Amino acid sequence: MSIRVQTEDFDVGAEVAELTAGRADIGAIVTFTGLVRDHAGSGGGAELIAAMELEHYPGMTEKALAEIEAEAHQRWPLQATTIIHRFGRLSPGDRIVLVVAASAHRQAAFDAAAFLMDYLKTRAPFWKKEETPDGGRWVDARCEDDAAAERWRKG
Amino acid sequence: MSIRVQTEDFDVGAEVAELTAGRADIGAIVTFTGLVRDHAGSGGGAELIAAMELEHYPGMTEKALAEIEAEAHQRWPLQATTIIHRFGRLSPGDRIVLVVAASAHRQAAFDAAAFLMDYLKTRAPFWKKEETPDGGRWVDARCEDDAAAERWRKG
Amino acid sequence: MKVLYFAWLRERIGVGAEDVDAGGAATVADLIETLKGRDARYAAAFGDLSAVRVALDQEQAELDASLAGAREVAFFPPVTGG
Amino acid sequence: MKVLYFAWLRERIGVGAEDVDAGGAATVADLIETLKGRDARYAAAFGDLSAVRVALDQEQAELDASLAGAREVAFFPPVTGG
Repeated sequence: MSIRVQTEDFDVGAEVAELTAGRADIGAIVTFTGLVRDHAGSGGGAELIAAMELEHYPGMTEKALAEIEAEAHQRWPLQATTIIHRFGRLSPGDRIVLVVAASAHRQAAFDAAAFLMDYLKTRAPFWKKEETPDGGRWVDARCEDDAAAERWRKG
Repeated sequence: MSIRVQTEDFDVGAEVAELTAGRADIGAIVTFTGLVRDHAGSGGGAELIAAMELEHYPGMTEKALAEIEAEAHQRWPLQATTIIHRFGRLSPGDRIVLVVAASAHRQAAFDAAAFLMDYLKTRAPFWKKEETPDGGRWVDARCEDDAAAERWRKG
Repeated sequence: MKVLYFAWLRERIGVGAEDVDAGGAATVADLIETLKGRDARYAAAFGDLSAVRVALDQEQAELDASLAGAREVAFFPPVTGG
Repeated sequence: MKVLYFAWLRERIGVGAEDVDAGGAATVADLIETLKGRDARYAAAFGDLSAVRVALDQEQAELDASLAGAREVAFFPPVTGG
Protein backbone atom coordinates (compact mmCIF):
# COMPACT_ATOMS: atom_id res chain seq x y z
CA MET A 1 0.00 0.00 0.00
CA SER A 2 1.46 3.30 -1.07
CA ILE A 3 0.01 6.82 -1.06
CA ARG A 4 1.66 9.98 -2.35
CA VAL A 5 0.35 13.52 -2.63
CA GLN A 6 2.85 15.58 -4.58
CA THR A 7 3.44 18.37 -7.08
CA GLU A 8 5.89 16.26 -9.14
CA ASP A 9 4.88 14.16 -12.10
CA PHE A 10 4.89 10.35 -11.89
CA ASP A 11 5.89 7.51 -14.22
CA VAL A 12 3.24 4.84 -14.74
CA GLY A 13 5.73 2.19 -15.89
CA ALA A 14 8.08 2.81 -12.95
CA GLU A 15 5.21 2.55 -10.46
CA VAL A 16 4.05 -0.74 -11.94
CA ALA A 17 7.61 -2.08 -12.01
CA GLU A 18 8.20 -1.16 -8.37
CA LEU A 19 5.01 -2.85 -7.31
CA THR A 20 5.85 -6.14 -9.08
CA ALA A 21 9.60 -6.24 -8.42
CA GLY A 22 10.81 -9.58 -7.10
CA ARG A 23 7.45 -11.30 -6.91
CA ALA A 24 5.57 -13.73 -9.14
CA ASP A 25 2.24 -14.09 -7.36
CA ILE A 26 0.55 -11.18 -9.14
CA GLY A 27 -1.59 -12.14 -12.13
CA ALA A 28 -3.26 -8.85 -13.00
CA ILE A 29 -2.42 -5.17 -12.71
CA VAL A 30 -4.89 -2.43 -13.58
CA THR A 31 -3.77 1.19 -13.71
CA PHE A 32 -5.88 4.31 -14.07
CA THR A 33 -4.26 7.57 -15.11
CA GLY A 34 -6.26 10.81 -15.09
CA LEU A 35 -5.06 13.71 -17.23
CA VAL A 36 -5.85 17.40 -17.65
CA ARG A 37 -7.96 17.88 -20.78
CA ASP A 38 -7.69 21.00 -22.91
CA HIS A 39 -11.44 21.52 -23.11
CA ALA A 40 -13.94 22.08 -20.31
CA GLY A 41 -17.14 20.20 -19.69
CA SER A 42 -17.99 16.53 -19.61
CA GLY A 43 -18.83 16.45 -23.30
CA GLY A 44 -15.50 18.01 -24.30
CA GLY A 45 -16.96 21.53 -24.47
CA ALA A 46 -15.79 24.33 -26.67
CA GLU A 47 -14.07 26.29 -23.94
CA LEU A 48 -10.28 26.06 -23.97
CA ILE A 49 -8.46 25.39 -20.72
CA ALA A 50 -5.08 27.07 -20.39
CA ALA A 51 -4.17 25.58 -17.02
CA MET A 52 -5.61 23.87 -13.97
CA GLU A 53 -4.92 24.70 -10.34
CA LEU A 54 -5.39 21.80 -7.93
CA GLU A 55 -5.88 22.69 -4.29
CA HIS A 56 -6.07 20.14 -1.49
CA TYR A 57 -6.33 19.86 2.28
CA PRO A 58 -2.93 18.66 3.54
CA GLY A 59 -3.35 16.12 6.30
CA MET A 60 -6.95 15.23 5.54
CA THR A 61 -6.01 14.24 1.99
CA GLU A 62 -3.53 11.60 3.14
CA LYS A 63 -6.01 10.34 5.75
CA ALA A 64 -8.85 10.10 3.22
CA LEU A 65 -6.67 8.28 0.68
CA ALA A 66 -5.44 5.82 3.34
CA GLU A 67 -9.05 5.07 4.33
CA ILE A 68 -10.08 4.56 0.70
CA GLU A 69 -7.12 2.26 0.09
CA ALA A 70 -7.77 0.23 3.26
CA GLU A 71 -11.40 -0.22 2.24
CA ALA A 72 -10.36 -1.57 -1.16
CA HIS A 73 -8.07 -4.11 0.52
CA GLN A 74 -10.96 -5.22 2.74
CA ARG A 75 -13.25 -5.74 -0.24
CA TRP A 76 -10.92 -7.46 -2.71
CA PRO A 77 -7.96 -9.86 -2.48
CA LEU A 78 -5.34 -7.29 -3.50
CA GLN A 79 -1.61 -7.85 -3.35
CA ALA A 80 -0.66 -4.22 -3.75
CA THR A 81 -2.12 -0.78 -4.47
CA THR A 82 -0.68 2.63 -5.25
CA ILE A 83 -2.42 6.01 -5.20
CA ILE A 84 -0.61 9.14 -6.40
CA HIS A 85 -2.42 12.49 -6.63
CA ARG A 86 -0.76 15.68 -7.76
CA PHE A 87 -1.64 19.21 -6.66
CA GLY A 88 -0.60 22.71 -7.74
CA ARG A 89 -0.59 24.13 -11.22
CA LEU A 90 -1.00 21.71 -14.13
CA SER A 91 -1.25 22.13 -17.90
CA PRO A 92 -3.45 20.31 -20.45
CA GLY A 93 -2.00 16.86 -21.11
CA ASP A 94 -0.43 16.66 -17.65
CA ARG A 95 -1.08 13.64 -15.47
CA ILE A 96 -3.21 14.35 -12.36
CA VAL A 97 -3.80 11.04 -10.65
CA LEU A 98 -2.61 7.43 -10.75
CA VAL A 99 -4.30 4.42 -9.22
CA VAL A 100 -2.75 0.94 -9.45
CA ALA A 101 -4.38 -2.28 -8.23
CA ALA A 102 -2.61 -5.66 -8.33
CA SER A 103 -4.29 -8.99 -7.68
CA ALA A 104 -4.01 -12.65 -8.58
CA HIS A 105 -7.23 -12.19 -10.55
CA ARG A 106 -8.23 -9.70 -13.19
CA GLN A 107 -11.76 -8.94 -12.02
CA ALA A 108 -10.56 -7.97 -8.54
CA ALA A 109 -7.91 -5.70 -10.06
CA PHE A 110 -10.44 -4.01 -12.37
CA ASP A 111 -13.08 -3.59 -9.65
CA ALA A 112 -10.63 -2.27 -7.07
CA ALA A 113 -9.15 0.30 -9.47
CA ALA A 114 -12.63 1.55 -10.43
CA PHE A 115 -13.64 1.63 -6.76
CA LEU A 116 -10.51 3.59 -5.77
CA MET A 117 -11.20 6.19 -8.47
CA ASP A 118 -14.90 6.51 -7.62
CA TYR A 119 -14.19 6.96 -3.92
CA LEU A 120 -11.26 9.25 -4.50
CA LYS A 121 -13.44 11.53 -6.63
CA THR A 122 -16.10 11.86 -3.96
CA ARG A 123 -14.14 11.61 -0.69
CA ALA A 124 -10.64 13.01 -1.15
CA PRO A 125 -10.42 16.77 -0.45
CA PHE A 126 -9.19 18.12 -3.78
CA TRP A 127 -10.62 21.06 -5.72
CA LYS A 128 -9.93 22.01 -9.30
CA LYS A 129 -9.89 25.50 -10.74
CA GLU A 130 -9.76 25.82 -14.51
CA GLU A 131 -8.23 28.84 -16.21
CA THR A 132 -10.19 29.67 -19.35
CA PRO A 133 -10.19 32.72 -21.66
CA ASP A 134 -13.07 34.04 -19.49
CA GLY A 135 -11.05 33.74 -16.29
CA GLY A 136 -10.75 31.19 -13.52
CA ARG A 137 -13.62 28.88 -12.65
CA TRP A 138 -13.93 26.28 -9.90
CA VAL A 139 -15.01 22.93 -11.30
CA ASP A 140 -18.37 21.77 -9.99
CA ALA A 141 -18.75 18.35 -8.41
CA ARG A 142 -20.47 16.00 -10.82
CA CYS A 143 -23.64 14.07 -9.96
CA GLU A 144 -22.31 11.18 -12.03
CA ASP A 145 -19.36 10.88 -9.64
CA ASP A 146 -21.68 10.57 -6.65
CA ALA A 147 -23.73 7.98 -8.51
CA ALA A 148 -20.57 6.06 -9.45
CA ALA A 149 -19.43 5.98 -5.81
CA GLU A 150 -22.92 5.03 -4.66
CA ARG A 151 -22.87 1.74 -6.60
CA TRP A 152 -20.22 0.32 -4.24
CA ARG A 153 -22.47 0.78 -1.20
CA LYS A 154 -23.40 -2.40 0.53
CA GLY A 155 -27.11 -2.89 1.25
CA MET B 1 -5.48 1.55 -32.66
CA SER B 2 -2.43 -0.65 -32.31
CA ILE B 3 -2.05 -4.43 -32.17
CA ARG B 4 1.14 -6.38 -31.63
CA VAL B 5 1.73 -10.10 -31.23
CA GLN B 6 5.33 -10.63 -30.24
CA THR B 7 7.82 -12.67 -28.22
CA GLU B 8 9.51 -9.53 -26.80
CA ASP B 9 8.55 -7.91 -23.52
CA PHE B 10 6.76 -4.55 -23.46
CA ASP B 11 6.99 -1.40 -21.32
CA VAL B 12 3.68 -0.21 -19.88
CA GLY B 13 4.90 3.36 -19.31
CA ALA B 14 6.31 3.67 -22.82
CA GLU B 15 3.07 2.41 -24.37
CA VAL B 16 1.00 4.91 -22.39
CA ALA B 17 3.43 7.73 -23.25
CA GLU B 18 3.30 6.92 -26.95
CA LEU B 19 -0.47 6.91 -26.94
CA THR B 20 -0.76 10.31 -25.26
CA ALA B 21 2.18 12.07 -26.96
CA GLY B 22 1.30 15.49 -28.33
CA ARG B 23 -2.37 15.46 -27.42
CA ALA B 24 -4.42 16.93 -24.58
CA ASP B 25 -7.91 15.60 -25.30
CA ILE B 26 -7.49 12.36 -23.32
CA GLY B 27 -8.87 12.45 -19.78
CA ALA B 28 -8.53 8.84 -18.70
CA ILE B 29 -6.23 5.92 -19.48
CA VAL B 30 -6.81 2.42 -18.14
CA THR B 31 -4.18 -0.26 -18.60
CA PHE B 32 -4.43 -3.97 -17.87
CA THR B 33 -1.27 -6.06 -17.58
CA GLY B 34 -1.50 -9.83 -17.26
CA LEU B 35 1.45 -11.71 -15.74
CA VAL B 36 2.59 -15.31 -15.39
CA ARG B 37 1.94 -16.47 -11.82
CA ASP B 38 4.19 -18.95 -10.08
CA HIS B 39 1.34 -21.12 -8.85
CA ALA B 40 -1.33 -22.94 -10.83
CA GLY B 41 -5.06 -22.79 -10.33
CA SER B 42 -7.48 -19.94 -9.88
CA GLY B 43 -7.13 -19.98 -6.13
CA GLY B 44 -3.34 -19.78 -6.24
CA GLY B 45 -2.91 -23.54 -5.96
CA ALA B 46 -0.02 -25.38 -4.40
CA GLU B 47 1.53 -26.49 -7.65
CA LEU B 48 4.62 -24.56 -8.70
CA ILE B 49 4.93 -23.36 -12.28
CA ALA B 50 8.43 -23.33 -13.68
CA ALA B 51 7.54 -21.83 -17.04
CA MET B 52 4.68 -21.20 -19.43
CA GLU B 53 4.60 -21.87 -23.15
CA LEU B 54 2.19 -19.69 -25.12
CA GLU B 55 1.14 -20.97 -28.52
CA HIS B 56 -0.99 -18.99 -30.96
CA TYR B 57 -2.42 -19.12 -34.47
CA PRO B 58 -0.48 -16.59 -36.56
CA GLY B 59 -2.77 -14.74 -38.89
CA MET B 60 -5.99 -15.55 -37.07
CA THR B 61 -4.64 -13.97 -33.87
CA GLU B 62 -4.07 -10.58 -35.50
CA LYS B 63 -7.49 -10.78 -37.20
CA ALA B 64 -9.27 -11.67 -33.95
CA LEU B 65 -7.53 -8.89 -32.01
CA ALA B 66 -8.37 -6.34 -34.73
CA GLU B 67 -12.04 -7.39 -34.58
CA ILE B 68 -12.10 -7.16 -30.79
CA GLU B 69 -10.48 -3.72 -30.89
CA ALA B 70 -12.87 -2.45 -33.58
CA GLU B 71 -15.83 -3.65 -31.53
CA ALA B 72 -14.58 -1.72 -28.49
CA HIS B 73 -14.31 1.45 -30.58
CA GLN B 74 -17.87 0.95 -31.78
CA ARG B 75 -19.18 0.59 -28.24
CA TRP B 76 -17.29 3.36 -26.43
CA PRO B 77 -15.97 6.82 -27.33
CA LEU B 78 -12.30 5.81 -27.29
CA GLN B 79 -9.46 8.00 -28.46
CA ALA B 80 -6.89 5.24 -28.61
CA THR B 81 -6.35 1.59 -27.75
CA THR B 82 -3.35 -0.73 -27.66
CA ILE B 83 -3.28 -4.52 -27.45
CA ILE B 84 0.00 -6.39 -27.05
CA HIS B 85 0.08 -10.17 -26.54
CA ARG B 86 3.25 -12.15 -26.16
CA PHE B 87 3.80 -15.77 -27.22
CA GLY B 88 6.58 -18.31 -26.74
CA ARG B 89 8.24 -19.34 -23.51
CA LEU B 90 7.62 -17.16 -20.45
CA SER B 91 8.69 -17.37 -16.80
CA PRO B 92 6.76 -16.58 -13.60
CA GLY B 93 6.58 -12.82 -13.13
CA ASP B 94 6.82 -12.16 -16.89
CA ARG B 95 4.26 -9.95 -18.57
CA ILE B 96 1.91 -11.76 -20.98
CA VAL B 97 -0.59 -9.22 -22.21
CA LEU B 98 -1.22 -5.48 -22.19
CA VAL B 99 -4.45 -3.68 -22.96
CA VAL B 100 -4.66 0.12 -22.94
CA ALA B 101 -7.84 2.15 -23.40
CA ALA B 102 -7.86 5.96 -23.57
CA SER B 103 -10.98 8.10 -23.48
CA ALA B 104 -12.17 11.54 -22.45
CA HIS B 105 -14.11 9.80 -19.65
CA ARG B 106 -13.04 7.33 -17.03
CA GLN B 107 -16.01 4.95 -17.19
CA ALA B 108 -15.54 4.40 -20.92
CA ALA B 109 -11.84 3.69 -20.39
CA PHE B 110 -12.55 1.20 -17.58
CA ASP B 111 -15.36 -0.56 -19.45
CA ALA B 112 -13.44 -0.79 -22.71
CA ALA B 113 -10.33 -2.23 -21.03
CA ALA B 114 -12.41 -4.87 -19.20
CA PHE B 115 -14.28 -5.67 -22.42
CA LEU B 116 -11.05 -6.04 -24.40
CA MET B 117 -9.66 -8.46 -21.82
CA ASP B 118 -12.87 -10.50 -21.59
CA TYR B 119 -13.15 -10.85 -25.36
CA LEU B 120 -9.45 -11.49 -25.82
CA LYS B 121 -9.63 -14.36 -23.32
CA THR B 122 -12.51 -16.05 -25.12
CA ARG B 123 -11.91 -15.17 -28.79
CA ALA B 124 -8.20 -14.78 -29.47
CA PRO B 125 -6.49 -18.07 -30.47
CA PHE B 126 -3.88 -18.45 -27.73
CA TRP B 127 -3.18 -21.57 -25.69
CA LYS B 128 -1.14 -21.86 -22.53
CA LYS B 129 0.91 -24.83 -21.40
CA GLU B 130 2.25 -24.77 -17.86
CA GLU B 131 5.39 -26.62 -16.90
CA THR B 132 5.01 -28.04 -13.41
CA PRO B 133 7.06 -30.58 -11.41
CA ASP B 134 4.60 -33.21 -12.77
CA GLY B 135 5.26 -32.25 -16.37
CA GLY B 136 3.58 -30.07 -18.92
CA ARG B 137 -0.14 -29.38 -18.76
CA TRP B 138 -2.39 -27.42 -21.11
CA VAL B 139 -4.43 -24.85 -19.23
CA ASP B 140 -8.16 -25.46 -19.44
CA ALA B 141 -10.50 -22.71 -20.58
CA ARG B 142 -12.33 -21.24 -17.61
CA CYS B 143 -16.12 -21.03 -17.40
CA GLU B 144 -15.74 -17.71 -15.59
CA ASP B 145 -14.08 -16.27 -18.69
CA ASP B 146 -17.02 -17.27 -20.87
CA ALA B 147 -19.40 -15.76 -18.31
CA ALA B 148 -17.34 -12.57 -18.19
CA ALA B 149 -17.45 -12.23 -21.98
CA GLU B 150 -21.16 -13.06 -22.01
CA ARG B 151 -22.06 -9.99 -19.93
CA TRP B 152 -21.15 -7.69 -22.85
CA ARG B 153 -23.70 -9.34 -25.14
CA LYS B 154 -26.44 -7.06 -26.31
CA GLY B 155 -29.99 -8.35 -25.91
CA MET C 1 -10.50 26.72 17.38
CA LYS C 2 -8.69 26.55 14.05
CA VAL C 3 -10.95 27.18 11.05
CA LEU C 4 -9.84 26.44 7.47
CA TYR C 5 -11.39 27.47 4.17
CA PHE C 6 -10.70 25.91 0.79
CA ALA C 7 -11.36 26.69 -2.90
CA TRP C 8 -13.96 29.43 -3.50
CA LEU C 9 -14.80 29.66 0.20
CA ARG C 10 -11.18 30.64 0.81
CA GLU C 11 -11.30 33.12 -2.08
CA ARG C 12 -14.56 34.77 -0.95
CA ILE C 13 -13.51 35.05 2.69
CA GLY C 14 -10.01 36.13 1.72
CA VAL C 15 -8.16 33.91 4.15
CA GLY C 16 -7.23 30.21 4.21
CA ALA C 17 -6.95 29.66 7.95
CA GLU C 18 -7.74 31.60 11.11
CA ASP C 19 -8.23 31.11 14.81
CA VAL C 20 -11.85 31.60 15.78
CA ASP C 21 -13.36 31.97 19.22
CA ALA C 22 -16.35 29.70 18.72
CA GLY C 23 -17.93 31.18 21.83
CA GLY C 24 -21.27 29.58 22.48
CA ALA C 25 -21.42 27.69 19.16
CA ALA C 26 -22.49 24.12 19.94
CA THR C 27 -22.76 22.85 16.36
CA VAL C 28 -21.21 23.54 12.97
CA ALA C 29 -24.40 25.37 12.00
CA ASP C 30 -24.03 27.64 15.05
CA LEU C 31 -20.44 28.41 14.05
CA ILE C 32 -21.55 29.29 10.52
CA GLU C 33 -24.14 31.73 11.93
CA THR C 34 -21.46 33.34 14.09
CA LEU C 35 -19.13 33.71 11.06
CA LYS C 36 -21.89 35.08 8.83
CA GLY C 37 -22.50 37.81 11.41
CA ARG C 38 -18.92 39.05 11.02
CA ASP C 39 -19.13 40.74 7.63
CA ALA C 40 -20.39 40.53 4.05
CA ARG C 41 -17.54 38.27 2.88
CA TYR C 42 -18.54 35.49 5.29
CA ALA C 43 -22.23 36.08 4.57
CA ALA C 44 -21.49 35.63 0.84
CA ALA C 45 -19.31 32.54 1.37
CA PHE C 46 -21.97 30.83 3.46
CA GLY C 47 -24.93 32.15 1.44
CA ASP C 48 -25.80 28.78 -0.08
CA LEU C 49 -25.15 26.02 2.44
CA SER C 50 -26.14 23.31 -0.05
CA ALA C 51 -22.74 23.98 -1.65
CA VAL C 52 -20.77 23.85 1.60
CA ARG C 53 -19.17 20.77 3.14
CA VAL C 54 -17.45 20.52 6.52
CA ALA C 55 -14.76 18.38 8.10
CA LEU C 56 -14.14 18.16 11.84
CA ASP C 57 -10.55 17.25 12.68
CA GLN C 58 -10.09 16.11 9.06
CA GLU C 59 -13.12 13.81 8.95
CA GLN C 60 -16.16 14.74 6.85
CA ALA C 61 -19.16 15.65 9.02
CA GLU C 62 -22.70 16.97 8.70
CA LEU C 63 -23.53 20.65 9.11
CA ASP C 64 -25.55 19.89 12.25
CA ALA C 65 -22.67 17.99 13.89
CA SER C 66 -21.56 18.93 17.39
CA LEU C 67 -18.36 20.93 17.76
CA ALA C 68 -17.57 19.32 21.13
CA GLY C 69 -13.91 18.33 21.20
CA ALA C 70 -13.18 19.58 17.70
CA ARG C 71 -9.90 21.42 17.30
CA GLU C 72 -9.91 21.95 13.54
CA VAL C 73 -12.97 22.83 11.44
CA ALA C 74 -12.66 23.04 7.66
CA PHE C 75 -15.20 24.44 5.20
CA PHE C 76 -15.06 23.65 1.50
CA PRO C 77 -17.19 22.99 -1.59
CA PRO C 78 -17.97 19.43 -2.74
CA VAL C 79 -14.66 17.79 -3.69
CA THR C 80 -13.60 17.46 -7.33
CA GLY C 81 -10.39 15.41 -7.26
CA GLY C 82 -9.35 12.52 -9.41
CA MET D 1 -7.11 -28.16 -48.21
CA LYS D 2 -4.70 -26.96 -45.53
CA VAL D 3 -5.47 -28.33 -42.07
CA LEU D 4 -3.85 -26.91 -38.92
CA TYR D 5 -3.74 -28.32 -35.38
CA PHE D 6 -2.91 -26.38 -32.22
CA ALA D 7 -2.06 -27.10 -28.58
CA TRP D 8 -2.81 -30.67 -27.46
CA LEU D 9 -4.47 -31.53 -30.78
CA ARG D 10 -1.14 -30.79 -32.46
CA GLU D 11 0.71 -32.84 -29.85
CA ARG D 12 -1.59 -35.86 -30.13
CA ILE D 13 -1.63 -35.88 -33.91
CA GLY D 14 2.08 -35.18 -34.06
CA VAL D 15 1.92 -32.53 -36.75
CA GLY D 16 0.99 -28.83 -36.80
CA ALA D 17 -0.07 -28.50 -40.42
CA GLU D 18 -0.76 -30.79 -43.34
CA ASP D 19 -2.48 -30.85 -46.70
CA VAL D 20 -5.56 -33.02 -46.64
CA ASP D 21 -7.65 -34.26 -49.54
CA ALA D 22 -11.05 -33.59 -48.03
CA GLY D 23 -12.59 -35.82 -50.67
CA GLY D 24 -16.33 -35.99 -50.23
CA ALA D 25 -16.38 -34.17 -46.87
CA ALA D 26 -19.13 -31.55 -47.05
CA THR D 27 -18.92 -30.29 -43.45
CA VAL D 28 -16.32 -29.95 -40.72
CA ALA D 29 -17.90 -32.96 -39.00
CA ASP D 30 -17.42 -35.02 -42.18
CA LEU D 31 -13.77 -33.97 -42.29
CA ILE D 32 -13.28 -35.03 -38.68
CA GLU D 33 -14.75 -38.47 -39.49
CA THR D 34 -12.37 -38.82 -42.42
CA LEU D 35 -9.40 -37.88 -40.21
CA LYS D 36 -10.45 -40.22 -37.38
CA GLY D 37 -10.44 -43.07 -39.89
CA ARG D 38 -6.75 -42.51 -40.63
CA ASP D 39 -5.17 -43.86 -37.44
CA ALA D 40 -5.31 -43.98 -33.63
CA ARG D 41 -3.62 -40.60 -33.16
CA TYR D 42 -6.40 -38.79 -34.99
CA ALA D 43 -9.05 -40.91 -33.28
CA ALA D 44 -7.56 -39.92 -29.90
CA ALA D 45 -7.30 -36.23 -30.79
CA PHE D 46 -10.91 -36.10 -31.92
CA GLY D 47 -12.22 -38.47 -29.24
CA ASP D 48 -14.06 -35.76 -27.30
CA LEU D 49 -15.49 -33.20 -29.69
CA SER D 50 -16.84 -31.07 -26.83
CA ALA D 51 -13.22 -29.99 -26.31
CA VAL D 52 -12.56 -29.22 -29.98
CA ARG D 53 -13.06 -25.86 -31.70
CA VAL D 54 -12.69 -25.10 -35.39
CA ALA D 55 -11.86 -22.08 -37.51
CA LEU D 56 -12.51 -21.85 -41.26
CA ASP D 57 -10.14 -19.45 -43.02
CA GLN D 58 -9.25 -18.00 -39.62
CA GLU D 59 -12.82 -17.34 -38.48
CA GLN D 60 -14.36 -19.41 -35.68
CA ALA D 61 -17.08 -21.75 -36.96
CA GLU D 62 -19.37 -24.51 -35.74
CA LEU D 63 -18.49 -28.19 -36.16
CA ASP D 64 -21.44 -28.65 -38.54
CA ALA D 65 -20.34 -25.75 -40.77
CA SER D 66 -19.99 -26.32 -44.51
CA LEU D 67 -16.49 -26.66 -45.94
CA ALA D 68 -17.54 -25.10 -49.24
CA GLY D 69 -14.94 -22.53 -50.29
CA ALA D 70 -12.74 -23.07 -47.21
CA ARG D 71 -9.01 -23.18 -47.93
CA GLU D 72 -7.70 -23.40 -44.36
CA VAL D 73 -9.27 -25.43 -41.55
CA ALA D 74 -7.84 -25.21 -38.03
CA PHE D 75 -8.63 -27.45 -35.06
CA PHE D 76 -7.80 -26.41 -31.50
CA PRO D 77 -9.02 -26.60 -27.90
CA PRO D 78 -10.96 -23.69 -26.31
CA VAL D 79 -8.67 -20.66 -26.23
CA THR D 80 -6.87 -19.62 -23.05
CA GLY D 81 -5.13 -16.35 -23.88
CA GLY D 82 -4.95 -13.17 -21.90
